Amino acid sequence: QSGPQTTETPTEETPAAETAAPIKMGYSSWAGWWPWAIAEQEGLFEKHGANVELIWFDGYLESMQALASGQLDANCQTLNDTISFAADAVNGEVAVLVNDNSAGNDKVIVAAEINTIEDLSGKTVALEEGVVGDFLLTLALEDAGMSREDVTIKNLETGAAATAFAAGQTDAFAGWVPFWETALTRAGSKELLSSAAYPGAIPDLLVTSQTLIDEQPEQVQALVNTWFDVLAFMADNPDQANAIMAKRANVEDDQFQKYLDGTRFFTLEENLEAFSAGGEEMKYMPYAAERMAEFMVEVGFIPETPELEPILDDQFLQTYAKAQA
Amino acid sequence: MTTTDRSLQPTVFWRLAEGIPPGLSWLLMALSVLVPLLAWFLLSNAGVISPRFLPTPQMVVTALGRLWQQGYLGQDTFASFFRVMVGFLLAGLVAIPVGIAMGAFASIRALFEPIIGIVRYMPAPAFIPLLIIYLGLGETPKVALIFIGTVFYNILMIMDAVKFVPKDLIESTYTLGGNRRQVLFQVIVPYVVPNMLDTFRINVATSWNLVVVAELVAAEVGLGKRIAIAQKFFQTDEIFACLLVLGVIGFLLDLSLRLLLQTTCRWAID
Amino acid sequence: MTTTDRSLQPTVFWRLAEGIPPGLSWLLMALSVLVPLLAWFLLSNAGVISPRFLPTPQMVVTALGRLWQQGYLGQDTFASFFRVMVGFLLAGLVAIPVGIAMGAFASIRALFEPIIGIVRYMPAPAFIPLLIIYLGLGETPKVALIFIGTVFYNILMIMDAVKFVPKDLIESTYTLGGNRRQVLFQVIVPYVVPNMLDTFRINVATSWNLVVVAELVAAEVGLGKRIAIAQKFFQTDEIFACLLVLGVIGFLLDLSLRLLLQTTCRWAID
Amino acid sequence: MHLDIAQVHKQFATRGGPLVALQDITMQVETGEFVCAVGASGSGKSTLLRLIAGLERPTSGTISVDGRGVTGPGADRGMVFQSYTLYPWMTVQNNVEFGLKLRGISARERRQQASYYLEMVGLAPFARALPKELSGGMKQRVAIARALANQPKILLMDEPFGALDVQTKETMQQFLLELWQRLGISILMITHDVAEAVFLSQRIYVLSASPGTIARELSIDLGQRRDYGIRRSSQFHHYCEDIMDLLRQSQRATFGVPQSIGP
Amino acid sequence: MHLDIAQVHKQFATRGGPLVALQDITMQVETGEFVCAVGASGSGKSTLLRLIAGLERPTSGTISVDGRGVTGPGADRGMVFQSYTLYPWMTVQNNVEFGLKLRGISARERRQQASYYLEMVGLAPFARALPKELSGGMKQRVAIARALANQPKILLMDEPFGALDVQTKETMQQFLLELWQRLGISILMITHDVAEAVFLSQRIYVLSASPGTIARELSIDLGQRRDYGIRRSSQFHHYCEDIMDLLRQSQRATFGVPQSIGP
Ligand SMILES: Nc1ncnc2c1ncn2[C@@H]1O[C@H](COP(=O)(O)OP(=O)(O)OP(=O)(O)O)[C@@H](O)[C@H]1O
Ligand SMILES: Nc1ncnc2c1ncn2[C@@H]1O[C@H](COP(=O)(O)OP(=O)(O)OP(=O)(O)O)[C@@H](O)[C@H]1O
Ligand SMILES: O=C([O-])O
Ligand SMILES: [Mg+2]
Ligand SMILES: [Mg+2]
Repeated sequence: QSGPQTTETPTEETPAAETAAPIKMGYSSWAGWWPWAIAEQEGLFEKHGANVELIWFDGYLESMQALASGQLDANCQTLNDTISFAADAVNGEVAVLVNDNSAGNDKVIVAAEINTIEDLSGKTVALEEGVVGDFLLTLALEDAGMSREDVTIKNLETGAAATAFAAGQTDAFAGWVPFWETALTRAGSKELLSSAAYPGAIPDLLVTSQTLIDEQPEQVQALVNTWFDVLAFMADNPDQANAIMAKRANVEDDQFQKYLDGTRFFTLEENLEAFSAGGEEMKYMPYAAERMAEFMVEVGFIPETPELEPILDDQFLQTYAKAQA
Repeated sequence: MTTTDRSLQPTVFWRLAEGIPPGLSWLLMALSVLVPLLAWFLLSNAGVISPRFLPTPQMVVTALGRLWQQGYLGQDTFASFFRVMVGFLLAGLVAIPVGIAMGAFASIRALFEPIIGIVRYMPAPAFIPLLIIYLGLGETPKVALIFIGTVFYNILMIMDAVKFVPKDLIESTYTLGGNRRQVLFQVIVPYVVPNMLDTFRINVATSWNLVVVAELVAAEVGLGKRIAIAQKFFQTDEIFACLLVLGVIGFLLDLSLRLLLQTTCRWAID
Repeated sequence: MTTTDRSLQPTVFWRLAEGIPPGLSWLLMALSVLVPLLAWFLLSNAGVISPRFLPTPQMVVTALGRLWQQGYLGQDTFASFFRVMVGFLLAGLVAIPVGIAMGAFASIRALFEPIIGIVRYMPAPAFIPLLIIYLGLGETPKVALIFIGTVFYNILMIMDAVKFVPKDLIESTYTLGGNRRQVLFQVIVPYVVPNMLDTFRINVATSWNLVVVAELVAAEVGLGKRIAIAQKFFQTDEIFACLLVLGVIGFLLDLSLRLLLQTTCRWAID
Repeated sequence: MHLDIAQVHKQFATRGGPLVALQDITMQVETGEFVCAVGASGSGKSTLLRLIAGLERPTSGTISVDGRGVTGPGADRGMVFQSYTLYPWMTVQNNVEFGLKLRGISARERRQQASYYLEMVGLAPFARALPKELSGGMKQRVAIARALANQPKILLMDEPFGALDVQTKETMQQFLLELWQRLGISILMITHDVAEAVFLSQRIYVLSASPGTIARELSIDLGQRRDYGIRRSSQFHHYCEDIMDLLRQSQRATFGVPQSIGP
Repeated sequence: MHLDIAQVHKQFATRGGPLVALQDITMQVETGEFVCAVGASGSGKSTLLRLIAGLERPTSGTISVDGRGVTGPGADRGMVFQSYTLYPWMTVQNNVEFGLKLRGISARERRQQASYYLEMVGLAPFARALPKELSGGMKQRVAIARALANQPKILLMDEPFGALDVQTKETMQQFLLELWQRLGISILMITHDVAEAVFLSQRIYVLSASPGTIARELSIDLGQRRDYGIRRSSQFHHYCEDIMDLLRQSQRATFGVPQSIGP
């Protein structure tokens, strides 16, 4: 892994950023990623010299494909999904920042007659195969001594999955905010479990291509710097921030706060800790990555575990930390 | 003795292969739209089906108003319309020369028909991943999808139209001193203009079918995108609203192409 | 003095509105498929484009073999074929009576044409959320999508065919003592059979276009589903493999419908 | 058989207002008669035949066959059109059988009847051919056999040989004449071809156009047995030229101002 | 002008093997001559005209106009088809101008020329009408004007009046005859209608079928100025019946075994 190639201060304007084509960064509907809309709206990218074209995806899957095929330089995605795509991505995929951990925003919603994980046996579950909801459900099933084979998976795009459950077409739904909100509109439905029970299991990341890191490291740095400024803005102007995010997420302002409650935004310190090889706990991403890769191979999403070491890179966090110090 | 007691047409309604009075025709055409609307109104307001599954017409109108006020309706319609038009125009620009050449020259036909016959069956939506890879995420892949989805139909239908140009008309032109180039451009091409317009009228519906799929690719605005969002949040009222807008646009498009045909090709309509 | 020095056909290739020798025709038809294959082979093997973006034919054949060995190819093809066939057959079963009735009775036409004209423009994929809500996640919504996507085209094209039944033929039947029922079922219906087969041949391609979208709805198997998976993990070789299979199936379907027409409606082909 | 047409008017509603196609038509055809109607294009000949066939209804006046008013088409009035109206998907045999089938006659009887008439028109060897394999003359012979198989009271023919070439036409005329003499049926035929009308018929109605009225009724007296030879007779040419003169008169009246024209 | 056809053979390749359409045809047309060719259907009449027009090439033999071999179609040989071959999207005026336009004549001159010939065929008032607004006879007059506007050396006509009704046909024949006498052009016309051929032409080639050969060449001597009256003359009928007999002979030889038939 190449070391840091820039010693510029994070906030300095870089002339290259002015003239070069903007880097393309994708994001999709997840509470931990909505804040990027603030950066765009409030000019925080420009402020930090990030020359970014922010592209919103209605389909999370499409955003990951776009990164893998080189159409994006950066994208917001989870750790397990990054592992799925890493091996095939044309320009490589590297996580450079943890935005947040899911702390309840990923849920399994079930129909009235289901009360325990065991009750799910033989039931139908609507979810988007291979993405976080699926992972959360699998973790829960394994904890209960069951496996994915014990339920019938109905593979749908997450929004459609929620609708299908709400319309009474399946017995359960697994997915993230705000879609479980749709699922819960079904009479008698309830939350069976959430990501709050699995701290560290679902880290939400900023992932860039290796090429971007190699060719425009200063832009990656600028993205990381911008993020922390966004967090600061949210702390200082909560109402304004919420309004921007609610509009982006297409949810009502008054509904909004509870989504944020299920999201634990990561501080710089938490970021550094997550990237470190601390031990055999899910909160350390190198370990979590191994567990997830096992899961992915087991359920057949990927043929073999990719090389995991290159997909985590905390150099930009380190640089930011140094600049802060 | 009169001749009208028992006749060929016992009822006006069931006249076989014959016209009906214009008055009845207009009445039935109005019923055609009004009866389904009424059925929808009654069914959705009866309280039997949850309005989440079947919104009432009132809810759909409200949703339309909301989308309009939020400024979505205008920009979505415009965006989708733009994509359909660009994709379809490009498909037309390619299909006209290729279709005419295939219709006119047996050699060109032999050269293109087999490969088009195969590619035509490859579903346009299946090209999405490839389009993203090659063309990125902007308007290009969306337009390209619409292009792919309609160009082959256009080509084959224009080719068929050219095959029906009367041979006598072509040979007349030779005997008037025309060369093959003149026959192609001054006889065959004008002859098939009405058929081309009709082809386009039929196939533009396919373009609208595809714009919804195309807008799954990183679209910011568009009716398809709006439907996708409504679907995610189970807002059946907005889905219905968008479908209604699509239906009306299509109908108007159909009408204007018919009108265009009638005004520009007066010679072709009896 | 001979008459052959300079003639109407300076080249065989550019003969306008005339046939070409069968030998040349077969050669060109072979080139039609072989040239694109060769171009693909050369381009993909030149090492200019990453095989991720453009897999080589060898890779695609390998992928085909792999899919076959894993047992996917057979079951996916069967599943998609089944969906297309059921959806399309249902569309045919509805379109035949409705299309014939609309063609034969001006009243029925007035009653159905406006609503069909509007609904036809509503993109079938936009109905997916509604289909999931009403029909669940099994085979029904997938088949229904294909049905919706083709039934209106079938109806309108069959209706048009009926309008072309010669009036003299219908009146002849009356003067032979036939009543309207007999005219409808024993004259109009058999007369339009070849047109119906042709309509189906054209529209079955649309069904294959939709099966890919339909299989986004909780499909376990199917070529569309296979493409979606390959797309997910960026396996262009498998996408190409599936597209190839779809193209070949379509081509064979086209051929068999042409053959069916030729064997069952010998009277309609010259 | 007695076909009686009394004071028939026929008016069509067109875009340009009502169009009088036939005005005050009174005519008869008796059992075993061969009657022709000639007239310029647009003089309402086809309309007249369609009224008798029951395919249209008169605006006023009455049409009756053996005293029973015509209220619609029926198998008692066979019709042969100028366009070849064979069912293209049926064999020649099935075409001829079709009228019988429509009327519920058993398959066995149908086959017998049809074979009889196919034999009569000289097409027995082509019983299993499809219409598209026949020449124009052969197609019309099948159409005639099909109409005859129904054993109609009267055979209505609307320019049945208009699309045939002169030689085939002659052969068909001879054929029709023989058939008529043999079967003793009544025929009302419409034609443009004056020589044809004179050659075939016993009586001719000459129609003039705009609106269609009967300009003249002539009896043709050329003896019972006719063949090509008769065409060389001066009497034959006399009839022809008389009728042509009548037609020229009505033609000249309207020529130069053709209907439905606008620059 | 001298049209010379020498020992022309024409053979078509068909599914059922080679088909000899014309065999050993030798004929001439001189300046100002009006020549007709008559013959049964399938005797190769149209094929002959297409060879002269340059739309087909002979299998062997030569065709030349003023000593120059025919190698393809050209404006020196105008042609009128039986089917109405007007360009449906052009006005009558533009139809007549079209040959001149193809040859690059200036718009002004085109307009003049076309107007002259439209006047000649009596259709000046319809210059701005579309073909669909014309009757059949008017359409053919436009087609003739269009061919004449090119000032061809010879006018080739393939049953130009075959689709017209008898009255219109007569008017057109009279019209064509006057045109020919006035312009002194050469005409080679094909027809089924023997009376038409006798009425119009100075010389007639009678073709017999299978394969198409020239059965007889006749000179028609009915004087210079012809009108309807001539049709009443016994000389006229004599010519007609002679030709009919010839045709009947060749017809009878093939009748009952029509070509391209299989049950
Ligand atoms: N269904 C109809 N509606 C309106 N007008 C009609 C209809 N049928 C016939 N006509 C008009 O009635 C007149 C007589 O038509 P008809 O076809 O009977 O003439 P015809 O003598 O048979 O002519 P032709 O010799 O050309 O066949 C024409 O002016 C025609 O346009
Ligand atoms: N392009 C062709 N290919 C094969 N056979 C042909 C072709 N053109 C004409 N023939 C055959 O040549 C013969 C003569 O045809 P042609 O059209 O010249 O006859 P015709 O005398 O004009 O007949 P008609 O009076 O019916 O117009 C026919 O047997 C016809 O089938
Ligand atoms: O994207 C997550 O659901 O964390
Ligand atoms: Mg008529
Ligand atoms: Mg001919």
